[in-house]
Amino acid sequence: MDFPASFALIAPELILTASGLMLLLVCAWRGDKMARPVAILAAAALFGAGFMLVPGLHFGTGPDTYAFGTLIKVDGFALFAKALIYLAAIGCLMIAPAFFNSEAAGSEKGLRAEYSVLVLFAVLGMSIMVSAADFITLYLGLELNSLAAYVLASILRQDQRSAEAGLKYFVLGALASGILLYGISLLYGFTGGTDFVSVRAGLEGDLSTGQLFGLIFVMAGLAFKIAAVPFHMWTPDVYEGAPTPVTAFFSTAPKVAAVALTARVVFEVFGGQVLAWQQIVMFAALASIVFGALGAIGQENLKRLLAYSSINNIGFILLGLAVANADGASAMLVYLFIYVVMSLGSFVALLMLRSEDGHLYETFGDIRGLATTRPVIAWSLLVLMFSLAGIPPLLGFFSKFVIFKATVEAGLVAFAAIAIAASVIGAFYYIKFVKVMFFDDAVDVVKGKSGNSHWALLILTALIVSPLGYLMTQSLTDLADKAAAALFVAV
Amino acid sequence: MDPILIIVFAPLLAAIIAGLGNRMLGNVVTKSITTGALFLSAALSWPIFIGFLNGSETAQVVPVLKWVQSGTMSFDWALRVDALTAVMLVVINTVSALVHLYSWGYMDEDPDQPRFFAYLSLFTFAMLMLVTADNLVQMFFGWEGVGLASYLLIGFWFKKPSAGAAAIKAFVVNRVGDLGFMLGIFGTFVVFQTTSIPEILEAAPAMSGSTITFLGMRLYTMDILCILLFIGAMGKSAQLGLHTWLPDAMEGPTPVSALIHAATMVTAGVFMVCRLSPMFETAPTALMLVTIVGAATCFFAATIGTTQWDIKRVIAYSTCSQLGYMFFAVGVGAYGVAMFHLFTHAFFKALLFLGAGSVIHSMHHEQDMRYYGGLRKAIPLTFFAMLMGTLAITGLGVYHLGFGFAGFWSKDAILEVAFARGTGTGTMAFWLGVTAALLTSFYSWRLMFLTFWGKPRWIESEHIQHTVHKTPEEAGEDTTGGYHPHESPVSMLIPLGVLTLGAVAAGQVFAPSFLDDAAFWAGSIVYNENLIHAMHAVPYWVKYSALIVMIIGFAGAYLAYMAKPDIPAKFVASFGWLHNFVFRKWYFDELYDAIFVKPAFWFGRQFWKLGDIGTIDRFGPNGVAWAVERGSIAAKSIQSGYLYTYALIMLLGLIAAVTYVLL
Amino acid sequence: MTEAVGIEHYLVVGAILFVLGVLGIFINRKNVIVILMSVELILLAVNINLVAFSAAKGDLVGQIFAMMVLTVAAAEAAIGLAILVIYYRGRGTIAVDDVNRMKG
Amino acid sequence: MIQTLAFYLLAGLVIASAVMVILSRNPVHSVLWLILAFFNAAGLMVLVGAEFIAMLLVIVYVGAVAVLFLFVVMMLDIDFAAMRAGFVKNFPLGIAVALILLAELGLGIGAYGAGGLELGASDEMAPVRDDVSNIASIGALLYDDYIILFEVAGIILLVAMIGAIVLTHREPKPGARGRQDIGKQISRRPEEATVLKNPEYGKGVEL
Amino acid sequence: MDFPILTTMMLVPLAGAILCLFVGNQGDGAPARGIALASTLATFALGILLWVNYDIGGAQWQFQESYDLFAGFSYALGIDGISLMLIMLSVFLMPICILASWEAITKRVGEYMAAFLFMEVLMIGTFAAQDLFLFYIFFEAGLIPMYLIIGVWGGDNRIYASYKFFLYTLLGSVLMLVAMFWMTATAGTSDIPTLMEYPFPEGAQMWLWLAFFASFAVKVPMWPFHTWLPDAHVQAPTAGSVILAGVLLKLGGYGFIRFSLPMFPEASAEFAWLVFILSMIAVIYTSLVALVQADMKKLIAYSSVAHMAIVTVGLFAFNVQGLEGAMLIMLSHGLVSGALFLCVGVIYDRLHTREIERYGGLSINMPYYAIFFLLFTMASIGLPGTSGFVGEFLSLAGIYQTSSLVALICTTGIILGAAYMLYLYRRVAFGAQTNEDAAAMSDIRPREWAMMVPIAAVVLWMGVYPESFLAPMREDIRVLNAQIADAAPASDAELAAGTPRDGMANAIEHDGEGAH
Repeated sequence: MDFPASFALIAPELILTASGLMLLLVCAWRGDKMARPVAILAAAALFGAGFMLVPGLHFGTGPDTYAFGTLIKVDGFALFAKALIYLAAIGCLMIAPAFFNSEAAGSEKGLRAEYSVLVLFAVLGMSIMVSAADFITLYLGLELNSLAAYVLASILRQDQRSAEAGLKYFVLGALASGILLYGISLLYGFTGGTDFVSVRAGLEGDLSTGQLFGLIFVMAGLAFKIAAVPFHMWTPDVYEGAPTPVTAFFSTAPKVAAVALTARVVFEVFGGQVLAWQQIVMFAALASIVFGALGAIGQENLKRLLAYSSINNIGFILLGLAVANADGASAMLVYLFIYVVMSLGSFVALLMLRSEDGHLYETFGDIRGLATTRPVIAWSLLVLMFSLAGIPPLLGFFSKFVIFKATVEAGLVAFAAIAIAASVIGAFYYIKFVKVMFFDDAVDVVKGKSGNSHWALLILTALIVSPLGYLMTQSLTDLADKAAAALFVAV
Repeated sequence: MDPILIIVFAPLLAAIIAGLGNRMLGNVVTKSITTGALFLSAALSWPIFIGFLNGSETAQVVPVLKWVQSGTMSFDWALRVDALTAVMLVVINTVSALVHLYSWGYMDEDPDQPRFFAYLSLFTFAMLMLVTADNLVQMFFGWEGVGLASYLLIGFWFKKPSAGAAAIKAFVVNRVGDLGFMLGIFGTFVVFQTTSIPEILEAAPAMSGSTITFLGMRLYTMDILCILLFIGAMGKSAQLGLHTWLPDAMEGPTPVSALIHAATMVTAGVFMVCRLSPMFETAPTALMLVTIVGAATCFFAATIGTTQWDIKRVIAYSTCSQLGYMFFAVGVGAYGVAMFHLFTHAFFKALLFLGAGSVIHSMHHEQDMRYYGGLRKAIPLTFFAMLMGTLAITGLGVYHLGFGFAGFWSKDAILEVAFARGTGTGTMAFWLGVTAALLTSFYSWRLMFLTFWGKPRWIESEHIQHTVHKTPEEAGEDTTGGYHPHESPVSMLIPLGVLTLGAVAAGQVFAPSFLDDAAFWAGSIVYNENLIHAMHAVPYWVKYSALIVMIIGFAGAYLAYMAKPDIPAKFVASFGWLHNFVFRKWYFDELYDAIFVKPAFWFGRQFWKLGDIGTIDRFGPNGVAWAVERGSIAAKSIQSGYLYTYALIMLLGLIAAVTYVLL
Repeated sequence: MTEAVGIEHYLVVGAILFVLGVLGIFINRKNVIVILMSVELILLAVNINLVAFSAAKGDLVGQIFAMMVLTVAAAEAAIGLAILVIYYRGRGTIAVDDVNRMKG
Repeated sequence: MIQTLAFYLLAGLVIASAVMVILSRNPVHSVLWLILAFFNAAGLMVLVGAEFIAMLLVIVYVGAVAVLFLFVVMMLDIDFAAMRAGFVKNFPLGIAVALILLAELGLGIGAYGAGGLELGASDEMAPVRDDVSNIASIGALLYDDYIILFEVAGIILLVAMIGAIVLTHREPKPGARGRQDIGKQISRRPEEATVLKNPEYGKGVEL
Repeated sequence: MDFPILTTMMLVPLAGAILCLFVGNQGDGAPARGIALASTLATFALGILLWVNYDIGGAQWQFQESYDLFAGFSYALGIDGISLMLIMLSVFLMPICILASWEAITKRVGEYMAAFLFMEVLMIGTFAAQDLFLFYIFFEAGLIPMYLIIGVWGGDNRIYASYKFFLYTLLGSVLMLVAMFWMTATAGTSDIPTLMEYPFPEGAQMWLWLAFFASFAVKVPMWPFHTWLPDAHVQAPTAGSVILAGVLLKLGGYGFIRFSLPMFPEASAEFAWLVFILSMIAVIYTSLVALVQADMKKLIAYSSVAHMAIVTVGLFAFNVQGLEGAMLIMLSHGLVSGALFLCVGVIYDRLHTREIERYGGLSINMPYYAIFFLLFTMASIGLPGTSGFVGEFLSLAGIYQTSSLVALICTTGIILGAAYMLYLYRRVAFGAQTNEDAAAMSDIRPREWAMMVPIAAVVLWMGVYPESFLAPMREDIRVLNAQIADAAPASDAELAAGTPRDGMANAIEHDGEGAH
């Protein structure tokens, strides 16, 4: 085994680990006083790690993408996903301090220094997830991410909703892990080993029931991570209960990781058995679209609404999965990127809905008439919401565009038609956002000031999803195509 | 510049100036401009007419502007002048010019005179466009244009609710006819691939005997086309079934009634059929229908005329009836005869209307004949004019003397030609025509007697009471209530005079040309020489039948309204149902109200409330919204917040997937 | 591995444990701690599977995997209990029925 | 034969204790049943020749995890009497679902008893060698091929540690006794700690 | 033209819109109004330049621009005569809309003007797009500004109306998107001119046609997908109604003529009867509904449905007259219904009610208003000489060639149209002045003259000399007609020659009896 080469391939993870450990020492030494510098340094570490990805993304990966035998695979797909994860994580780190240092954090005001470290380790876990080439790696990455996430969800210890969110997340997450593991154990038993190549080889030909079970259990476990129906039940509660920056984090980086991981497993491992899972994925996709939309309608709490919205969006991503070809995978990545931007922007906007004394507003009632009192936030939210609804000319349309294009080109026309019709239900609550902000009389409670980082992120995300974003579709699609191609090289 | 351009566009120009200038230019200026333009047009029209009379003019087409070219369908603005048009030109322009002049006096007190004169001129323009049309679409333009002007003029006194209603009725009922006209044009285009009238007429004979599908039925092409076009004519010319608007149109100022609803617009249908006579000649069924409708209208309208009290309505029904004559003349193939009656009718009917207007003017806008009486001394000139008009319409004349009023020449010719036609429908038309002539004589003299003879009864009239500030009780024996009608101003009397001349002499002077001179028509209408010969050859009893019934009618009217004034009341008492039936205009309005108007509103409301709101919205958008909302509630109730529910659902999902792949 | 006791027997034990663990999660309304224990049961089931397969196939990877699962299980238990503790501190109860402040 | 007997005994016990884990009303009992289940499971693993994992199971689970559970159960000081008994309302559905799952799993692992189970062929990456002990071969694998995952596992434990501390560690409240500063304690001099007073007789000391 | 005029025409209002957004409500909105008017007028001027430079009878597609900016589709613009006319309609109505909002809109003027200018960008884009997806983007994006216009500046029930408008039209168009994907996947390009000539297999055409129909039928709107329209019209501010009726409804017709007909001719022929039946129902049904409305805007909205039904029958008549007639009705209806909404707006601004009963006798105190109102009423009825006639006539003449039954039913529209419009006019302008406040209203002001006169002029121009509008489209329609001619459904007006019946109908034997 060529250790130096392997280490070179996992340089970003090494950076993350090293900086995580060092920052942990800082926390241990200086405590919460250093919270803000730690956050900044963590963001810097993420940036550094991200920087390591640039050559690979730009020039393409080398011929040998495996590290440590067949445990880890750093291919174009992994690079793309990692880049997205890091970017999202940086965004989430940027918005955290203001939240935790304000009254919004309740009686536990003040950013915990360990917060950033946990984020770093969570990102490390995701990093490992997306480059896993072996089920053991996959499992460990997943758990590293999950454990950090459980803690992050309940980090506001005295906030009962936060603790409940953590508890639910934990219990259901553990159950899902159990299901996933059980499936992996079956796959291990009924195929060659735990690495993806062997498993795929073992799955050739007619599937035995044992293999089929393994496949289904693994996919069920993954479905939990990406919050696809019917494994989505945790999402609304956790999103609502977790502190908003954490929710923002959940809806972006781990989502990317989970989707990327799912795509990798499904395409790389189960890619030879498309017929076995395609219809299940299609069903899950439609169910996610419909349930996400139905659940979101009538929500008063904006965070909860966005949680349902994420379920809805996962449905569209799953469409790309169901397509089961490189186009579909590429579409998923493009969708992910745009979704992350929209989601991040929406949560940033939510974080800016603060009262004069720093309390955070998170219901529809509070943003009535925002367009007259805080026009910039309102217009940004308008752009983001219409984009989430997939209305052109906003970038959200492009994400749906690529997904449906891939779906239809693969011949799944009826499926695409049903899905796209169901997507209209989703538009209902997005336009409710706009309705509340623009049509209703102002309540004028949102008066608090927001920091530059919030403004910067909000404007940036709004600009990206605005029609201007179409100018980057060329390069984005190219990148996604390259990344997606990596998944199908082995075949 | 070709004179026809001036003839047609001078009124338009005048209308625009008067309409837009309106109060800025003032009454006198606008009136002068419009009236001047019309007299100019009239002055230019007569030479053309005379030119055709003496054969020095030939048919010509003056192109104006490209209009529409769409694929093979193409039609332009162009003015066609031939003998038929020339007849119409003089009728329209003369009557219109006179009516303009008349209106100076009649409308003198109206605050909105520029608008009135603009409308009148606009009407004249549209009518001229109609008669000079070289293609069916331009004819339709004029057709609709006169409809618009008619609408505007009927609704001129728009503050009166009845005027507004009458205006709409006129327009909408005409539109029913237009539906047929439009379909006729479409059909003609399908068959002939052109809308140009000369081309159609040239190609029409070849299409005789061909069949075409219409509404799934296979019919003779020319029959169906002609029937469709004739429906248009029925609407405009107020024929039975589509006549209901005409009496209501009397809501307009009287000059309007004279111009539009007597002399010109309502005759457009006759003109159209004559213009298309070569087409109709190839469609026997259609012509039969024309005859029947014409004869029926002729009789039907005359019956109603005998019972009405409103002086204008009597004349309106009379118009309707006279139009029936023209149509059955057309129906039996005597187009020239129909045109002749159109020509003479224009003079005497305009005269009657203007005379009636003069009466009304002098009676302070009281129109109910029950409140007239003994007016011949108060307004002798009007009386004389009306008398001449009545003599003309009743057709006084003696065949062997070779003399008669205008109506004698034309109406008798129609009766004769219908008889001479020899077909069943022709004979039926003859007998109905004779009966109608009797009724015509009766109601015309009834009008005269009620208005000009007897004792003044006008104190009963509210209009007069308003003027003299007395109630009938206060007035006591003096049934005039102290009100003394005055003769109308000169501006009104001149037109009366001119028209009187026409009513007396038009028949005598022009009968040879219109009836017997094929060269005069020069092919602009079908001239059936054999038929004319047969017409002149009918038995004498036929030739005298009209005179005889005229005298009977006169005698009847004299008996009932002069000699024994209690007869009408007795008649009403013993034949109440008959009187009611006739007085209520054969219940046409009630019938239409019940089967068209009320159901339209009822269906409208049902479609709206039950259809749009109750069904489409309820099960469409709102239904979907409701379903989504229910779904949303269900989805949220599953999201119970309990861990075990969540775990259970996850497990159910897992099992479902497993079961699915196992099966 | 004896002839009498085949791999199937172990798998069945694993399956039963797995189902019991799952069952423990959703039929329990007493106490969240029991749910955590059920999770441990599920992981135990997985471990039995892995070890049994490992033995049957003569492949040590399964045992390595089982070891990793064990490690993670321990970590999970720690985190789970920590969350439980703060939850209890906040609410004074750990009855499963009470964990439903957020729903709908 | 012994092995068969041992298997059925251990298997029976592990299942029985697992049932008791989820059914017993007292969580302390549940923990104890859980421990028993682990012991038996360890026994099962010994039976198939995975001694190291078996030992690990006992050490990690019984020694650490179960004790942790017990610790928490005791610490939370739950009023067990007030503990609601019984099961959730859709218990029958749950049981039915579980039974179906079990049946399907039984089916899934390949017609139990028919002997038709076909395991995947090992990819020969880590074959069991007869000449090396279980622990030695695992050690070799773990520190060679799987070293990176071993490290990751370490980080997972670290995160668990951080997490547990972050969540449960409470800063002392202001006013509570502060931390010990040993350096400060040692370097303290008598002058700083004592005050010499010379009280007047009968009046007491005024501090 | 050596500069990209179409892009410029979109950039000018776009720049104006962004400026307006930034200017906001400063100075009570005066700067925003000024900017909006200036940019719409500039765009109109560019439009005239476009028309003047359009080479009638030249290349089918002119002013083409194409840049490879996006992934999956390209930024390709270009127009033919049909597009040109509709673009002209849009840019012509736009300054008028701004004027109509001049005083009526007082709150959030900047945003309002921005929304309108965005709308203009999107409308031009829709008509000029040469890429299927670019078209879709522009087509669909119009929902956003319109949703805001109805929702923010609309009437009392604006929320319901805006939701209905948004979701209804969205649902309609998403299915079309799926069809578009299929088409591009099959044909390998999203270039509209190429697709217009691509022979799609007949079986697939049916589905594609239906998917496109779902979108356009809602947009047109055809019965029974019309119920969003009355709500949206009634609740929208005046200018919103003008744009909605004037241009947005035309998108549906444009869609049929640009996509459904040339791309799926066989399916179009197959489904022509569906269109006919729905249109026939629409003509009768919505006309009767219009008759009983008490709200002016609702009445005009329903009349729009009836008029657009004539457009759809014309389009599916499969002949030149039908197509050209449909196009002319669209142009005319754009002007006339827009003008009618302006007329409603004029009195709404004064009395703040659309209740017909609240008016009456306006001819007395507002004579010039009454003249304009009358003109537009008559144009709406289709009086010859106004724009309404030519289109209606051609369209009905077209459909008669395919089916006399459809022609008969649809032509009843001229009766019913006259009935409800004149009934409206009578209740508003005729009669006595029963309401004092209505009687006290002043006649139209210079700003309102400026809105009315141009429309009136064009209405008459189009009625008297429609050649100006027909000429640019003629060649395109000819090509289109040639393309679909093969698929045309059988005409029911089959002419069968027969032996002529004996001579003239009134031939009479001259027997000389009784001659004198």
